[in-house]
Amino acid sequence: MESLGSIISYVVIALAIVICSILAVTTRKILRAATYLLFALFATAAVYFKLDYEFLGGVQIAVYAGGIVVLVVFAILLTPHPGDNSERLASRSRRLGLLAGLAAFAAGAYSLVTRCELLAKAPEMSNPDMDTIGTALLGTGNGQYLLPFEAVSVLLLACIIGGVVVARKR
Amino acid sequence: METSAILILAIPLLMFLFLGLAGKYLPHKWAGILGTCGMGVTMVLAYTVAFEYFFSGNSFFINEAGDRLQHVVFNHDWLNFYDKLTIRLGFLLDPISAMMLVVITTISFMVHLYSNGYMRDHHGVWETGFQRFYAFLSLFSFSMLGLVVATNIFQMYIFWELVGASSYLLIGFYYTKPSAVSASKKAFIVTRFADLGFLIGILVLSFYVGLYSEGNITDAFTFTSLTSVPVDGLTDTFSVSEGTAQVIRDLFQNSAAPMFMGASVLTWALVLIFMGGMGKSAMMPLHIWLPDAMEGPTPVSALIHAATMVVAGVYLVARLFPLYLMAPAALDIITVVGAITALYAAMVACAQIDIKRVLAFSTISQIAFMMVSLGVTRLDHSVALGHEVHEGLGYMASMFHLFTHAMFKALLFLGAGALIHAIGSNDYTAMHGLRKYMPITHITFLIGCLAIAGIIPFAGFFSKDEILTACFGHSTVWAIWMAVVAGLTAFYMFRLYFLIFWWKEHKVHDEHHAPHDQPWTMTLPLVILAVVSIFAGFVPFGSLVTWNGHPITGSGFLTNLENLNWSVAALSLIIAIVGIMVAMKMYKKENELPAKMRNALPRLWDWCHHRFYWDELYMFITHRIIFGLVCRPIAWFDRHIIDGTMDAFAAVTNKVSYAIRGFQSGNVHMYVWCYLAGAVLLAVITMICVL
Amino acid sequence: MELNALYYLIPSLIMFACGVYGFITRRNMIAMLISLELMLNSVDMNFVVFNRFLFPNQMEGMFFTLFAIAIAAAETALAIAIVVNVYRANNDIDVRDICKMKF
Amino acid sequence: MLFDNILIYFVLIPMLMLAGVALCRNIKQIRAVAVVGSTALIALSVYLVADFLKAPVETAVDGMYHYSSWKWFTAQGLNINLTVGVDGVSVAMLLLSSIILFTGSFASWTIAQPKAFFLWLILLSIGVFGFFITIDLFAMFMFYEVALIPMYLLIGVWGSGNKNYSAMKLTLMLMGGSAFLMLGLIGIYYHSSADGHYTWNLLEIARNNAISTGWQYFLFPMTFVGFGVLGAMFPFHTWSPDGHASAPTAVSMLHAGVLMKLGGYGCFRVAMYLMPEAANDLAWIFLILTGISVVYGAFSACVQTDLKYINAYSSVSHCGLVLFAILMLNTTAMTGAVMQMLSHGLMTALFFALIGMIYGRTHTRDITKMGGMMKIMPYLAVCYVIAGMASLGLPGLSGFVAEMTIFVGSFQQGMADYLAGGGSLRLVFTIIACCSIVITAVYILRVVGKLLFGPVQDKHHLELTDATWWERLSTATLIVCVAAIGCFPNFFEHLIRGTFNPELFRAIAMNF
Repeated sequence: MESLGSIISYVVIALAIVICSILAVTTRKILRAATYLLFALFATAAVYFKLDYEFLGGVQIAVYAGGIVVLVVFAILLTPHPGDNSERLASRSRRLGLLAGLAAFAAGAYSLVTRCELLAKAPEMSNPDMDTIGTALLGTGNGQYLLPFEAVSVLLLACIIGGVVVARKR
Repeated sequence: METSAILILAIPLLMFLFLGLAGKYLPHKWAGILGTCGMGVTMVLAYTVAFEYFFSGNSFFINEAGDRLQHVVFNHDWLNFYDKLTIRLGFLLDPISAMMLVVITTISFMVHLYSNGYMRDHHGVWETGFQRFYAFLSLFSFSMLGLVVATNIFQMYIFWELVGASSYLLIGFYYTKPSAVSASKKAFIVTRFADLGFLIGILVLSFYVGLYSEGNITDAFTFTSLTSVPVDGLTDTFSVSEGTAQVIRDLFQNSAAPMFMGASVLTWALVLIFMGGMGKSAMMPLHIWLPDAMEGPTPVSALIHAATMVVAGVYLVARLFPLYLMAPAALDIITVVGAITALYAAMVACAQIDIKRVLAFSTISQIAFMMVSLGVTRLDHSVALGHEVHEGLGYMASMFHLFTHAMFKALLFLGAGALIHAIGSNDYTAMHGLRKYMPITHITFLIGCLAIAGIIPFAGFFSKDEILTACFGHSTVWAIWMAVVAGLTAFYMFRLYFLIFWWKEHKVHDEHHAPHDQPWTMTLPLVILAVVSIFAGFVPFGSLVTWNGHPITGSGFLTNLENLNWSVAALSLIIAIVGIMVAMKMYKKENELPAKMRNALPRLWDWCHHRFYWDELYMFITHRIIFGLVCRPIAWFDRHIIDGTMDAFAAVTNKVSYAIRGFQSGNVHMYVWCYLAGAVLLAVITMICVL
Repeated sequence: MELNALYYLIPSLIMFACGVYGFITRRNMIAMLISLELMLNSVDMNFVVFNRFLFPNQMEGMFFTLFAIAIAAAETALAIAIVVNVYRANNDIDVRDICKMKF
Repeated sequence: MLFDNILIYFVLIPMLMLAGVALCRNIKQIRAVAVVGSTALIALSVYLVADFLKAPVETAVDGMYHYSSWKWFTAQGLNINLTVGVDGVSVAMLLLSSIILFTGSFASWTIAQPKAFFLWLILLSIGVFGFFITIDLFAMFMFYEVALIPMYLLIGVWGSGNKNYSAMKLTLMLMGGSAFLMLGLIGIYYHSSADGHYTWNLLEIARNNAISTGWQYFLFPMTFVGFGVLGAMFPFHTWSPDGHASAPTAVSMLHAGVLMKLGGYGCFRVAMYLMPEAANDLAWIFLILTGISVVYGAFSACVQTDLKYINAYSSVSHCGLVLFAILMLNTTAMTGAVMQMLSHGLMTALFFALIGMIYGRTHTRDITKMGGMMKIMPYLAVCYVIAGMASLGLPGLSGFVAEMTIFVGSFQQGMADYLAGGGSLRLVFTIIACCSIVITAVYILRVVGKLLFGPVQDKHHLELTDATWWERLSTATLIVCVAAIGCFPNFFEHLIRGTFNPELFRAIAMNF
């Protein structure tokens, strides 16, 4: 049985996720969309904290919320008329989008519902300590991730170079 | 001995390499002198070797019973196939190879000498490529010598090919002349085709000999293994070991011997090998290259296409003769082919205008005589017109004729060369009545004609007489056939002789440019060969060259006369004289008789003049059938069907790509829809599977 | 009431559906990018939730998320670079206008 | 240690050459690097031959000398090693490759964009040398691909005529072949051992002998066709005429001279060596195909008018003979096959070099538009005649010994089959293959007659010059090699025969 505080925090988080997500895709002002996305990402980070993945939550905030959104905002500011409303959507395209979203929702929901009993399991909270995470990240054994780690570092490097090359003035 | 043997092969080879590589930097004169001297040394060495072989009495060469032996001077491994087959290169001395050494080096030396005069025009300007000419002559001499001293059948094949190649190069010596080029090509390809048979024959023969020998025979190629066959009731001095002989006898004479299409494997192999000989020796139907080969310089024709290379086929059969004796069917084929060729060539020779062509057909005809002579040789007891025939007489006669023919045919060709050189044309129509202007050429040519016609005491008489005797001993039909051919020979040779030197007076417009005898380099060989042609008939061949080394006659100077079968001799003499008389009647003075004859038998004349249309037939086969119906369709098939299929794959891939490239519209929303559709589809499929 | 996995998965699902909706309806490339991030984020969340509820003793889900975040960052950086470039070239960032690179 | 093994230097020297060429600033330096490097390679391979001939038998591992193996990537159960080792055949092939590289460098003396050209050419040669020294399927395949890919650029950039089409066709067909090959090799790997310790090492696979007959029936055609495409096996040969026609001189030389040998070499080294049962049972299919190749190529060559097409078809015929002889599964014939590889490699390189030189002067390869070259450029013409004579099998030159060894071996095998009641297929096809010697004579003499002899066709040709010194050097080297094989065949025969010892080569032993 959950504590009331837990439930309340859950409700707040869940509502934040749902509302921010919906607003992020429906608002016509692009800067606002970015802001809603930021809140949705914060809410996700909150979920991670709630599930006792503190490191991950930290990463989520630092990289996603902090890094990516800032990038997006920069991009918005570099492109035209950040404050303007985008043009109103044609009802046909909105309907189609709605249909697709609902279809995705339905498919996901169906698979969740059919596996209800599998998912109805109490969590076992245990926060992996930094030591474990660090070892796993830099080890080469089974269930350790040096290779992907290195790969990601190379990827990031490539990205930096790529970003510079693509975006620089000719 | 070994040194001489090596030098005999090495000098011409080195001379070829030297003249070929450095000839460009040598003055013409020195190239000629060098080549001639090289050949002269080779000739002297060959004479010493042959003399030593025949007359030294060394126990390597002759045994106590007076039988001549085969002696391998040296033999080196060259290429090892498997335990029972190795190609060795060596030097085999036996009666025929010693005899051939003499023939080849003599003629070759004469030709080398003669070419010093022939290969320059009246102003003393050398032919372009003079050094090249001598290099090729040396190459040819090397190959031919290698061929005759071969210790095994594969060595013979190797030099056989080399001889063919050098013949190709020499025929095509005037390479800017299209006719010479096509003649050389024809010669090579026709003989190559024949060599295919030779090769397969070798493979068959050596395979079986190797297969059944079970350790007795270490090398199934060598002649000593192949020909060491004792024939019942006769001692055989060439035999190496009783075991080996037994193996071969079992192989070919047993009822259990392998058969193929009704004949024994041996017969097949030997017929195929004979096919190679047919090609080189210009037997019907593979004779077509030889008349065209006259496109080469005349000394070349004398050396290669009259005296030496073209008798290689005869030599091949003689070399394997003990094997042929075991396959009488093969010998019968040889007889038939030879006889038909002899008659055919003699008929065609009567209707040719080009003097070299006449000589070429006469060569074909004479070689056919040698073939027939080998073909009719059997070891059973036989009688010719009342006289007993020595066993193996045909073999000896064939070799004898080979020897004498080489001498007088080389003489005739060199004489013809002198005429051509003087007149500048090959047609007798441009000559007529030359006897006064070129007396030495006239006399020597006449001697050559008498020799080939078979008038006593010239060389041809004795050898041809022996051949006819051998024929009578085997079958009267073939003997009469060959006698008729001998008559025709006398006729066409004297037709040629009278048309060149008599018929009508030569018209000379300018005394300074009148035809005259040639320089000494050209006349000396003519005189030498004429002398040889007179006396060569007295060489006691029966005591020197026989199929098994066992002498059949004495060795005195007049032994050939003493052993004459006078009834046959009389017959052949009468026929020859009749032939000469007819020729004289028709051609000595300008008259209407030849034209009348021609008009009386127009069809026959046409066919003879056009060589029975063999060339046209071959043209049809090669161009229309091989090129038109095989090569071109295959090339078309390759480009359009095989390659077309490959291209079609590429084209289909291309088409499909174009068809589906619309998917890559660049419209991100469309991609999303496609993606979603795919995802939904997958989900549906999963659900269906799960449910 | 017990907060089982379902409770976390449903908001995540809604987030995903929003992402889909947004990706399809928006024409602005940055807006599409935002939708994309939403979808990615929801998936990340799913990984974490599954890890926590179904395999609490392992860390695959967490690490997967970790790497996904890193890769998302990289991808976004590039995407933004491209967007900026497209804007420079086209003076517009409407996806309907950038089909020069098709085929 | 890696560098203790002499074989590694066959890859190392070209790599150094690569670096050297990359640093060069002008064509003279590039030439110097190419000549020095290829001379070093020749010296190395000559040393290897000498060393091989006197090496004691005990130093060999399953007939392979200088055997070494290094771990490369062994994680995840992949067990990839770099294993090197040579036997007589590889030694001979290395010698051939270095000679062709040497002469090829001279033949491309004045090529445009020399730096890029030599870079690709040397990269190609790394692939070739690597392929011949390794005895490890993975490494072999890798080097094989390294040898193939540069070909596309070399033809596409430096070629002539319809070069894009040809380069694309050649690359696609050969890649198609290597797709088969890769399937086959992976299949072999996963059946290489009965106990799960899979290996790419040829010798270990042969020792394990674990590929079931059923799988062999599947894998043998895969590998044989895969390599056979490169060996111009009918009906996968059509890349050869177009490819050769468009390729620049040195590339034609290397391609016909060495690369096509990779095909034949791979066929027996991989397909027949590892899968003896299938080799014996399925040989008849490929025997028919290669037998057709032999005469088909020769007949096609008879009516071509482009010099390079003639030669390409003649290569189809001669390389068909190589595969044909390999399929005889007979020591003599297979020895002959390798001799034929050597012989064909040298003489076809000579042909292509000469054609390139003639084309560089006349700017046409159409034999109907040329004539009388003997008068205009005697040196090249004489070389051409010699090459032609080698091709049609004149004794004293290399073609004869190779063909005779093949014919004798094939005939022996064919007769043995026939007498043992094994059908007359081999015998019949041997005789058909023998016929090629006549057809070869026809097309060679046709070219010689039209191109070199006869009257000069084009007045402008009279002003052309004969060979330059580098052309003379290149052709003379090849001629000397051709004559060396032709005059001293026993030397090469001794070198090669050991590989086809029935005790080592199970497929041959089974055939007896």
